[in-house]
Amino acid sequence: MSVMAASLGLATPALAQSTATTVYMPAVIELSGPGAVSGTNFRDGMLLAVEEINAKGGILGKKIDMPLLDTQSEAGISRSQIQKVLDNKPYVIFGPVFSGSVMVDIALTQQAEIPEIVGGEAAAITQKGDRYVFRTSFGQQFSMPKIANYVRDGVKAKSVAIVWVNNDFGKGGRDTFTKEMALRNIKVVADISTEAGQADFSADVVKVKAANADAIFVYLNEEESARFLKEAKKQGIKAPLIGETTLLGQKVIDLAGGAAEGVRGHVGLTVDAPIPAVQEFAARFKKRFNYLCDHNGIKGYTGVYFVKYVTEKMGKFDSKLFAETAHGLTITPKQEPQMLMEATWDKNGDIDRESFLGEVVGGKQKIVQILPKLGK
Amino acid sequence: MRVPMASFIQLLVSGLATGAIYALIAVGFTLLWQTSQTINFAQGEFVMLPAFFILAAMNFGAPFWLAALVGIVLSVLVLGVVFKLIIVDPMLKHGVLPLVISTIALSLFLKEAAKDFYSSQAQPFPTLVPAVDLHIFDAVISTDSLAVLAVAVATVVALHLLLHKTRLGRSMQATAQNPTLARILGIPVRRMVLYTFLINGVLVAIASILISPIYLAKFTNGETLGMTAFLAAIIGGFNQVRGAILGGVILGILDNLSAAYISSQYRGAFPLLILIAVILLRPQGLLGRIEERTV
Amino acid sequence: MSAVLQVSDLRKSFGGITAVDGVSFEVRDGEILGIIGPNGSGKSTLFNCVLGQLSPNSGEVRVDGKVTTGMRPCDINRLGVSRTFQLLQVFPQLSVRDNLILAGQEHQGSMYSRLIGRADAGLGDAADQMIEFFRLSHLSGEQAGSLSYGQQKLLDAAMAFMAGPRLVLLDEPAGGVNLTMLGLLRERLQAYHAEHKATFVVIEHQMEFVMALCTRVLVLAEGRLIADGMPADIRRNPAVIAAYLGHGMANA
Amino acid sequence: MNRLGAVLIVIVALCAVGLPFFLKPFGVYLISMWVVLTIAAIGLNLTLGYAGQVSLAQGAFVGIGAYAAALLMQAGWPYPAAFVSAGLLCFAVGWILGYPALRVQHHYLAFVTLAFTTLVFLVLRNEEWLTHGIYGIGSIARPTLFGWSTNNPRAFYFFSLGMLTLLAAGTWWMLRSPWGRAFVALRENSVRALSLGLDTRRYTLMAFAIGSMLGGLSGALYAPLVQFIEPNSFALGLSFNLLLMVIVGGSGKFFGPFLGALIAVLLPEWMRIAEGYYLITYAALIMVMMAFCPYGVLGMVERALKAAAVRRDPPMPAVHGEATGS
Repeated sequence: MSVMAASLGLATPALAQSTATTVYMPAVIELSGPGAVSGTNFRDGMLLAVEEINAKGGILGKKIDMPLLDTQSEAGISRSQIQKVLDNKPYVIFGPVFSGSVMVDIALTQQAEIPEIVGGEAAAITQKGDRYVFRTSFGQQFSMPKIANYVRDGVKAKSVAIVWVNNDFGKGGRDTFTKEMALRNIKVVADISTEAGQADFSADVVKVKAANADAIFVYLNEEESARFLKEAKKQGIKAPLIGETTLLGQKVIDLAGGAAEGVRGHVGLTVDAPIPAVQEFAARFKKRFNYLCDHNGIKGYTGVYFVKYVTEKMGKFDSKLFAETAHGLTITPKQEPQMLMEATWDKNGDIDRESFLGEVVGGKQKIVQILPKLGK
Repeated sequence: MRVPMASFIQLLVSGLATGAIYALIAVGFTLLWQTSQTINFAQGEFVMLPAFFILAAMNFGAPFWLAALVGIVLSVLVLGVVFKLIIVDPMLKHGVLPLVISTIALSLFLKEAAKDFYSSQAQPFPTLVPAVDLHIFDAVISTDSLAVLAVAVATVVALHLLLHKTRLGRSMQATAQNPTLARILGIPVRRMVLYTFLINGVLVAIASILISPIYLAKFTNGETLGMTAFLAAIIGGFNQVRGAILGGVILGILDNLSAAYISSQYRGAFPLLILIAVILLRPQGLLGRIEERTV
Repeated sequence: MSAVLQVSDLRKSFGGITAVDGVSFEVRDGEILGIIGPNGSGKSTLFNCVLGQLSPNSGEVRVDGKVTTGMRPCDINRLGVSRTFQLLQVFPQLSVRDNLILAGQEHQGSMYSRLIGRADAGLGDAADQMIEFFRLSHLSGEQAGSLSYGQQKLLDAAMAFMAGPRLVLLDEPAGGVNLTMLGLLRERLQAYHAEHKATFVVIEHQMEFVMALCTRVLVLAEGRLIADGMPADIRRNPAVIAAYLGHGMANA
Repeated sequence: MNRLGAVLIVIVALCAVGLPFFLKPFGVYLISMWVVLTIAAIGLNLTLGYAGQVSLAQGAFVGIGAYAAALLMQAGWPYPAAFVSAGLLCFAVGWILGYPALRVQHHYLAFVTLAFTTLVFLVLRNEEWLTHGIYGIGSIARPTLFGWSTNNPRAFYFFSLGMLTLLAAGTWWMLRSPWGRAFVALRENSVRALSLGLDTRRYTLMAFAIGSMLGGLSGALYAPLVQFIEPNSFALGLSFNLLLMVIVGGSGKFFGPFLGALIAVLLPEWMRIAEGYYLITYAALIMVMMAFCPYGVLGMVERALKAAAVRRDPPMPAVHGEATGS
């Protein structure tokens, strides 16, 4: 019977486990389906880190064994894959990036007391008192206040139009942002949902125009951001276009051509940060995978080094202890250069970093101001 | 929120441009259906792929025009000939459903192939003409969307002439409408069917060249495109080339108008509602003819 | 003798063409009425109107005095009127036995009682008898689709009888059936008629068949009734011969 | 055939019961997914395979069922009540969706149902007040029935398996009753069926309603299995996948859906040995399978057996041995 179980491919392969010389740190991420762009960035970031670390002899002398499991951007499948790796007693688990999938999986990892280093940014992830989930980037409840302050103080807007992509990423950002606007009593005069993979933004831009708000907050994925910017330029939108990380990314700038000029906003994590370490990383990444990595690449990369640092700090592989150690921990570039920037994990597993206010000038992202960590 | 009627023209024109591309794809879709009862659920991926052929060719240093040519040829071979011989032919005699399953699988196959063997990242794609914004009334129309419109219309007209004014075209139509009779009339039915697949190959390649500058070449492009073209084909008339064109244009414009004046959250719903209405009230589609052949 | 079927002034036209043009006739209890006429004279259309497959433009159909015009075919069938079609129509994937049970089951109890009731709706024996009666016993379990054409024709007819109908309309039962089979078919139909005192209306081209089977014959031409009489008289009727000139009368 | 079939069924049943004791939670989760999807596939096989009504809406019904169950449980209903209501709701909606089938058939019907599926997705995503929108519904509890908690994977598997057995048995009973015959008649020749007194309208609507109800019940199990539902899970992809299960397994064959679901659930997992290329390989395999057995695996097996039987004892020549085709 057990033979049959194996032959049915139901029994999980035994070789995938921590051994004397390797540590099993699987990654369950979006490698196909709508999430594939973020997923591959995240993956390549991790791979780069793993290669570097293993080349230097691994963590505490153990090489990292990181199988990649695709979730097809599907919550149900993501759950099955998490279950699969949990059966093999992983040290920690990386991913997923889609918040929906994260929400399914953290229930399991918490039960199994295995730390999960996620890429999801939805606020809810860290608001469940889960002791085993750790972010690699700002949750929307951290990034949106920053951008909201900027809209109030930087742009001095009294009214704002929101253009968002109707998936869990876009909706989450939109909801949090709307809340922050209310707190600063800035009127949301247009609230425009767009579809992922939408080609023609003329209708949306027309609406934005009609609303004539003091500022326009654009929260879309990369290609859609680019298409929107093109259309906005075409129809001569005058109001400042404000974005969060994606909108100011080099990818969008390249795709949108001239249309991204003058776009402003908050940048959580960016390869364009005025920090040598980050730019060296970006160069290494480009050299290795020959494409320009986005913030998900940095998330994956620093995520692995985060695990490395914590483990070496503990001096042993202990998933439970990992969770305890990592909460409230601050890692400075001095302690671990490849963390790229100083980062702190609070008691919920939320990450706090410096972030930036940027502007697109001459086809490049120019950082105009560095925002301190919230903790300071 | 009120949207000024002045923007109406704006929406109309850009809707027209997008609709024209939908039309191209829908036409190919109906051609396959007419001649071989193939419901090609991979049609969207057929449009996604040629862009990557072209980019690949350009990576080998080919100039755009040459690369485009290569792209068209490749898509005629791969998406026309190979598709017909390897996937459609073996299954024709087994009815519609097995083939439907195959084309669904094929769409997954092509998506994954583009992702794994080229890139998961969206790729910039050269435009046919430099984008210059022209101001007409209150509307701003960029030259590239005009170019898109022009090429699409030209293609459709050419196709129309081919189908109605040439002997070849008439035999193809005969094949489409009544293969048995066509065979009796001595028309080489099998070759005619093959031709429609070749034509589809050309159409999707052109559509790909037109839409990739806007969409950017990305492996997921087919998903929305395919479905929209599919709806366009049915709304316009599943078995009429003219109908497919009408359907495409309707959807392009409808999408913009509904998003601007009714609801952007439900912009995707209107084509579906129209589809249901059309099928229930006029199953053969707006311009379609009643099918004498049940499938 | 009361009338089982009364058709009065029935009209049906498709677009411009009038297929049935004011036809009236009666079918008396227990008779075998033949309806003949050249192709396109409206015979099948007449059937379809009588049985509700088509709704006539005007006119009225009564079964046992009850108006059935406007009723759905299934309801008319439940009144005890069954039919066969010009083109052979059995259910190829069902076994011969299941074809027959199907033909009877809808007359047993209500839809829902059938759901919880027996698999054969209590028609197993009846079906077997019918199979025996039409000499198909050796094929009882075979898929109907695997039978020879003639055997399927027998089955087709048998299905029409399965519900013990009061009136059976047979649309070219002999069509395309070869001679050996024809004999059996006719002999069986007569036997059934004798046994069950059922009433038949038969559309047929096969003159021999009609003449041998029917007790009375109607002749349709261009949607109109042009003759009504004993088979023997019909043959001699000049109007009929005129209508048939160049038509199948040759084989009579 | 029948003896062979019976033996096979017993063996499979034994495996279904014994297997989970040899599996880790992951394996148990997979076969639970198989069980749950099989129920939906049985429903589609009824509508499509037996009654011949092409439907691309089965995935939507799984969704409606899942959401109905999850929301009712959140509203404090006991699971059994939520489960039943989910089924009834889908029965009603399926009945309504059946009406188009009275007007159009074949591919046109497929298109209508396809549109329906996408509309359902849009409603699930946009009507946040009811469905929690794009975020989906999380931490759905596994039911406790008469003090028996199905929280551990194996327990829930057996619960689902029980449900499958129950529903499959019910379906089997219906198909062997006169209704089964009527559905096939509907598929093969509705005009003739009508002339034999079949109320084809009622049967068509029934085929849709019951098929959809099974979809809904499968959804009502899906929700507590995954413990999280979101609109995307029930978009067109699932309907396509269920169609694939029915066709690949063997449309119109009672055990087709069981096999089809098994293939659709396990094959991608097996393919994962191909690592990055596993989806390509999977897609390719499906195309090959369709090319070589377009009637599904069971369809092929049946043909093979028939051929073998013919070789063993060729059918006696028809007594009235003639055949004049017309």
